[in-house]
Amino acid sequence: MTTMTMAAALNAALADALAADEDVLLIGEDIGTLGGVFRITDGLQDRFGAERVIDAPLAESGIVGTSVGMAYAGRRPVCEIQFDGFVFPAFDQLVAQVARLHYRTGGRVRMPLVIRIPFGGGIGAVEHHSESPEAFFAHTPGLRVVTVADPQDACSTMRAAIACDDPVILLEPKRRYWGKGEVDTSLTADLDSARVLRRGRDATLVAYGPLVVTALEAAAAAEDDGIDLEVIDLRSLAPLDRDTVAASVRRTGRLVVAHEASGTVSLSSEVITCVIEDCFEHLEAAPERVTGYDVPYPPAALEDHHLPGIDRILDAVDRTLGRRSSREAA
Amino acid sequence: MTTMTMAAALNAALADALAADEDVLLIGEDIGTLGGVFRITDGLQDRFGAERVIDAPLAESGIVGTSVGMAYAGRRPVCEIQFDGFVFPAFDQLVAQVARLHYRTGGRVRMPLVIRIPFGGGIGAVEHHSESPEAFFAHTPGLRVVTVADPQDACSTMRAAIACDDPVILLEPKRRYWGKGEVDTSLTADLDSARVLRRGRDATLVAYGPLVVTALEAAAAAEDDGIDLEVIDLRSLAPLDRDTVAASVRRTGRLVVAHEASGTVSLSSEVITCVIEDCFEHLEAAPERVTGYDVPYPPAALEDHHLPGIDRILDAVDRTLGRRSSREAA
Amino acid sequence: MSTTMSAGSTRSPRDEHHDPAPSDPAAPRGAAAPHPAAARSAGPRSAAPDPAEPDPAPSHPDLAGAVDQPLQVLAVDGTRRPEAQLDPCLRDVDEAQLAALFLDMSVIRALDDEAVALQRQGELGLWPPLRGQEAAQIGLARALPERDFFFTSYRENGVAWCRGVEPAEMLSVWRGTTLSGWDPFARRMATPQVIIGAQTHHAVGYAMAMAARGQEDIAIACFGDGAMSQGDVSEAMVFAASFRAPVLFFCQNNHYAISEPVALQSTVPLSHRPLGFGIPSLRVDGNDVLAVRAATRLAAERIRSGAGPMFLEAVTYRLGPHTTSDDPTRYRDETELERWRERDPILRLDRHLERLGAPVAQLRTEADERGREAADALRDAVAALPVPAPEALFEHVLTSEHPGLARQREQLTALEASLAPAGSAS
Amino acid sequence: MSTTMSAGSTRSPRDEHHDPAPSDPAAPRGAAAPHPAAARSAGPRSAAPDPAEPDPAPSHPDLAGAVDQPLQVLAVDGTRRPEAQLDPCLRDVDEAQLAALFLDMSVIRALDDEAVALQRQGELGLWPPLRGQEAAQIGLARALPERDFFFTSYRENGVAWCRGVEPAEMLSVWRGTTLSGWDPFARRMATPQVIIGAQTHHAVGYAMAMAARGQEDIAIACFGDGAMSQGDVSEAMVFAASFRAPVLFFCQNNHYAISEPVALQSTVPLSHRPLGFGIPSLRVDGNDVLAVRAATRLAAERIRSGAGPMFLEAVTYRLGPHTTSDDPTRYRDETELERWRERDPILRLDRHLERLGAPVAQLRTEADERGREAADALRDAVAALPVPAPEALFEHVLTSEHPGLARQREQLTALEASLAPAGSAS
Ligand SMILES: Cc1ncc(C[n+]2csc(CCOP(=O)(O)OP(=O)(O)O)c2C)c(N)n1
Ligand SMILES: Cc1ncc(C[n+]2csc(CCOP(=O)(O)OP(=O)(O)O)c2C)c(N)n1
Ligand SMILES: [Mg+2]
Ligand SMILES: [Mg+2]
Repeated sequence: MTTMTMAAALNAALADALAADEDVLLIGEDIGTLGGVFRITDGLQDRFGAERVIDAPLAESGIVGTSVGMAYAGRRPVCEIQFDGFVFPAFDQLVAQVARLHYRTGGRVRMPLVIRIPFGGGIGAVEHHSESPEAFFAHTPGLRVVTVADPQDACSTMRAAIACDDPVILLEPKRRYWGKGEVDTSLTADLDSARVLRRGRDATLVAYGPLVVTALEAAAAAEDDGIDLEVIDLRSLAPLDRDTVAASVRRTGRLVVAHEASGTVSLSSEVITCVIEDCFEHLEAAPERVTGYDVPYPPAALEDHHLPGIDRILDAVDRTLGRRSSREAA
Repeated sequence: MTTMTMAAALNAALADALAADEDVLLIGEDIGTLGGVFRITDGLQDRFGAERVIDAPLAESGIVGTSVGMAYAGRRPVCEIQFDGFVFPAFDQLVAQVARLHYRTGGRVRMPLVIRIPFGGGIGAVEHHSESPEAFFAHTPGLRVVTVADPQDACSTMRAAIACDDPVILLEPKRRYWGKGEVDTSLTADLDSARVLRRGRDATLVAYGPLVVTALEAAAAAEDDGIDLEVIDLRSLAPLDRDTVAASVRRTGRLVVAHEASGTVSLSSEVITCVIEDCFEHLEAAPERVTGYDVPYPPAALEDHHLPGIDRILDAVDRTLGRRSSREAA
Repeated sequence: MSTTMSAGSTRSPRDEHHDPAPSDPAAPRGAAAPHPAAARSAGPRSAAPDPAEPDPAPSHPDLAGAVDQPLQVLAVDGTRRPEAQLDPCLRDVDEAQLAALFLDMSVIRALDDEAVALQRQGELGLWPPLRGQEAAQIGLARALPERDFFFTSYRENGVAWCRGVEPAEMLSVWRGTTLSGWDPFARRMATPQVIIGAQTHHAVGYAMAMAARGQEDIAIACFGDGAMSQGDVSEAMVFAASFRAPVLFFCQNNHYAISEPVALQSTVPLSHRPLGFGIPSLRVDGNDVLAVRAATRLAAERIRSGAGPMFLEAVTYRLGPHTTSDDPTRYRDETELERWRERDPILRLDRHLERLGAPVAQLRTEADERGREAADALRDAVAALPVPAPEALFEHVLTSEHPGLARQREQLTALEASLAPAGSAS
Repeated sequence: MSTTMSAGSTRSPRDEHHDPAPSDPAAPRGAAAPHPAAARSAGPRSAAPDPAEPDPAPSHPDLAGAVDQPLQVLAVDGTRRPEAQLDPCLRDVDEAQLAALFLDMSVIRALDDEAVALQRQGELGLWPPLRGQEAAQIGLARALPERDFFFTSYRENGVAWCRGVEPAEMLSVWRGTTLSGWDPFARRMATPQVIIGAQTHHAVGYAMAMAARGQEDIAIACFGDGAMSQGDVSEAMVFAASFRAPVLFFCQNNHYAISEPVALQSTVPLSHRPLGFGIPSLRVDGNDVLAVRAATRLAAERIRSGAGPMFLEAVTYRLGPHTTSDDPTRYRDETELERWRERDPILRLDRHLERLGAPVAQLRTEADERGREAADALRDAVAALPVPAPEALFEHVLTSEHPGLARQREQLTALEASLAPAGSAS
């Protein structure tokens, strides 16, 4: 166990995977000489060479499409998309190729790709650098969509993602890259399960990625108000661990789901619908979602208003508990 | 009023728009000389010339991106994407440009594009020719996403979409192109509203696009069983007319949502979540969704099993009504 | 891949701009002026070497480049013409070889015709005929060893034939019983790609992986003239050039992308495109099976030597419709068609054999017989293609089944069971 | 556009492959061998005419093409060199013109420096400096009439300056108070595009619309060397060539895409790329303001005459970091930088003015003063940039507000009101 940042934990996991398996390779823009704009791949090209840590031409479709061909040849490419907003040029290769080749070929071709995407806002960036594109991928059968929340989780999940024979969209919450924690780099996560991070009685608060920290803070604040929140980190957005969520809601009877992405046709719509399907009769109040608004990601000056913070989450908790809330005030 | 197919109704609406406004133009693959692979643009290049009805090089990003530039210059491009599965190469231009330019520029630049996409399955086609990509677009703020269901609706909605100053993704249910109906080509639809197509007491059945016909057939079949279904055609998937749905559910207490797209993070998740938010206390049973399974679109031999048909819809209706259903049997 | 729903009036075809007929003494020549880039064809060096690469590609003395007038070995009338660049690659061609190529082309045409017939009879949903492109596909595939890996589009059934794919396996996708007709690894050929151009990236990545392992296998990306406009194809050339990937880009310019003439995709010959990406290119008469075979060998040898990617444009013509749903009379006329029927690749080899004094009549008979047998066998095999069970819907979405999908599978099974005697879903 | 989070060890830079220094007597030459395509530069005709177009582009006698050695008018030491192609476009250049260009370049550099300082002081989130690219941008923008429309990337503040954009308007996006700093129609320049290459399509579409209306306006697509790899840029060339769109593709090859050297994007000079799309191309010394200005005029005149698109590669160098978050010491070394500092575009014009005997000292003083004034004014204007109200979040998503969004806006307002005295959202 060492204390490290999430960035260092990811770097360690990548280094271990490169060392352990010759077929693993990294490919992306500026990941070699520069070590990536977030330095997640720092030092890896020096250590493993330019054929294992590949600076790619500036073309995301090419990065993903080339990796598909490498996977045909038995390799396990880990692609870096520099920022969330730059994944869309690769969208066709992701949804029409990566997600389908296993299905298309009746299981003959495997696509053990990892697509690393630094995602989410809160860093005061310019346009296209703060997106949360997870809903697009979670709607696409054939992809695993996984988020990480803290350094240990990041390291263990990266190991699991690279080991997995399915394509994994791995969403890294960029504003948490520099947060620190104890990390045992030998652990491997279970890609299928949500994590209950805090037990509680009064309501279930579901979050993932960058908002896990926020959710835990909100739960701590609620405690001062005498509200006992259960906090679940969803982790895998597809497939969804609906059982863990349903088991919790069966006990609490109340649900709040929070994420940065816009709410319409989103992960929160899905989680709420799953809960409705799984334990409608246990619900004591309408579930609530706390999300980015249905607007394009705004300029940095407005992002604090756009992103769900503790206040908005607690406001929603109040509503599910039937307390007076600002929404009724509206 | 004339009897015509949906294809002819769309053709008529396009012709009228081209005749009425010099700035309207059509662009797409094979839409000129050939008249489109579905003949929706048949005869229009002859009538309006190759600068108004443009055969584009084989590149969807180019078709949409070029149209963005034309819109800067005040034109109103109507793009044809040949089949649903070919929209993904244009995804970046759609979500990062078309959807955002109005917002990005503080309202200075308008993007009055219509992106026509023949969508959905049921025609026995090969891969990528039967997709239902609406969830991707409905999740993207800045786009209108509109479906049509019958010839009159298709004609009126096309007129409204071209007249609208927002970008409109117009989804045409290809398996209904050859269905006939009475059409008054002078009517213009309201892009914001769902349509209640059938009044009923026992449950609300929500559908759109190709499944509207199926939903009406299901309602007719249910009637024989003594079940009185209200059928709503959602029409606009974004923004969603949640008020019309909520008003119906307040009366019926029960909801079934059907579409061809996979269910996870889909329009049905969204409609159900909206209903939960709007009238949780009026629900007498958990809402149900009847959708394509969470699999890539399968080979034609399996599509009848994949697509929601009358039986699956009625099975879901039974469940909301607390009748014995096959699901309980499982 | 697209369905066209109704027949209609004949349009006057747009001009065929820049594809002068492969030098055919009878046919009128297109444009006489050579393209400026043709200047580079003259010199005895590779078409587009990099002047400043630290480790330049070995300059192959036999690769002079040809990007305007397509290289040709067999004239339309069947005479063999000397071709300095290609002749060295044809030394091994004897009458037996020619007969084998003739049979390959004839049998794949018979199978193609049978597939069209099966579609007309409702046995297939759709079929994309390759008639007219036999020489391009057979010349390509017969020039390469088995270890090389193909990433193709949907029309390359001639390539599949050479790879030993069962004809019924070729048709199963079009019958709709599966999404992939064969095992890509067993045949060393990926199954058809419907998204135009997407497979070019896959070929480049595969080639890079082979090179990284020190293997000599090359990858072949097959695509059409229309595909040249897709961003993916350009990006694939960027990656291939930068990483010196051992990949052969093989473009069958059959003059149309559905209804769109190639002039809409490029105002200059397609073979010019790769040069600007630093990839040498050859333009070859795609209806001349010997020229295609020789050019492929030349290119493959160069690629295998470590010189990086290469590009071949095979100038050919789709004699049939785009697919069985298409009505080509809407966009091209009989005169054009007639001109290309005269350049039919099988007819050309037939004439050549005749000139050589080979026993052509006998060969024709053999070709007919083999074709008929193959077609009959195909008809039976197609009828026998298994229809997948409904549960197959849920297989291979991921490498393991997740609970959500298991639940959906159970729902479907229960529903089917409950309906079993009564009927099926609408 | 990307943030780099920590400083680190210096890497040895990769070789700069194929960009020989603009002919600089002092600097060592890169590759001596001319590219084969250079053969086409010799003849007195347009760089890539279409041999078979029915209505061929008028062949401009003054466009000889130059795709390897960049065209240059001012040598590094400031001497004026004869350049047969460009000289006719420079006849109107007098001392006053030169002084104006000098002031433009100097003031935009002062503004750029001030923006860097403001970022360091926390007034901006990020800034992409243009230092080193002043000649490319000013030479381009000053050669074109106001009616022409620019679609640029994020680094073209020199162009914005020429278009009368207020400096604070340039910075507002980087301060995060808005997503667009100015009215694109008022300035005839679209606001910065962050998605690499996306704007090239927009330029082509705009140009097509102008041509369809019979207007003589042209569109200019500005992008970098890295952008050349994006599929969109290739597709834009396809559309431009097919539709003969009146568009100028202007590539500033500043040798890097963040840390990636241009050799990773192309193994041959970027100016070769458009030739394969049928688009004539010129390679010009991008640190020579006169050469850029002349080449732009030449190109614009040709485009405006209806000859279709053209491409200019301006070979230049980014002297600063990619953005203020970048640490270029990780990927390039001092020697390379020193070589390019010697080719500084402002220094070059300064030397030229000196050789001409112009009152340079006076001009330098004027440039300093104007620069300082502009920088001071910018500092004040940035501090005064309005912070949008929270409700602005919901404006202009569509052209009219829909009920769902109105509801969200009301929720936010209510929440803010309820929290008003206590604090704000985390
Ligand atoms: C991305 C994409 N866009 C559009 C289509 C529809 N489509 C199928 S085939 C075709 C024409 C392809 O032309 P070409 O590349 O010349 O190949 P050919 O059919 O002539 O063999 C088109 C437009 C597609 N399959 N994929
Ligand atoms: C689609 C996309 N991918 C990646 C990025 C991240 N990115 C921002 S600038 C840049 C390099 C651009 O290089 P170039 O085109 O040479 O322009 P320059 O910055 O040198 O002016 C990259 C990779 C982006 N903005 N958009
Ligand atoms: Mg073709
Ligand atoms: Mg650059």
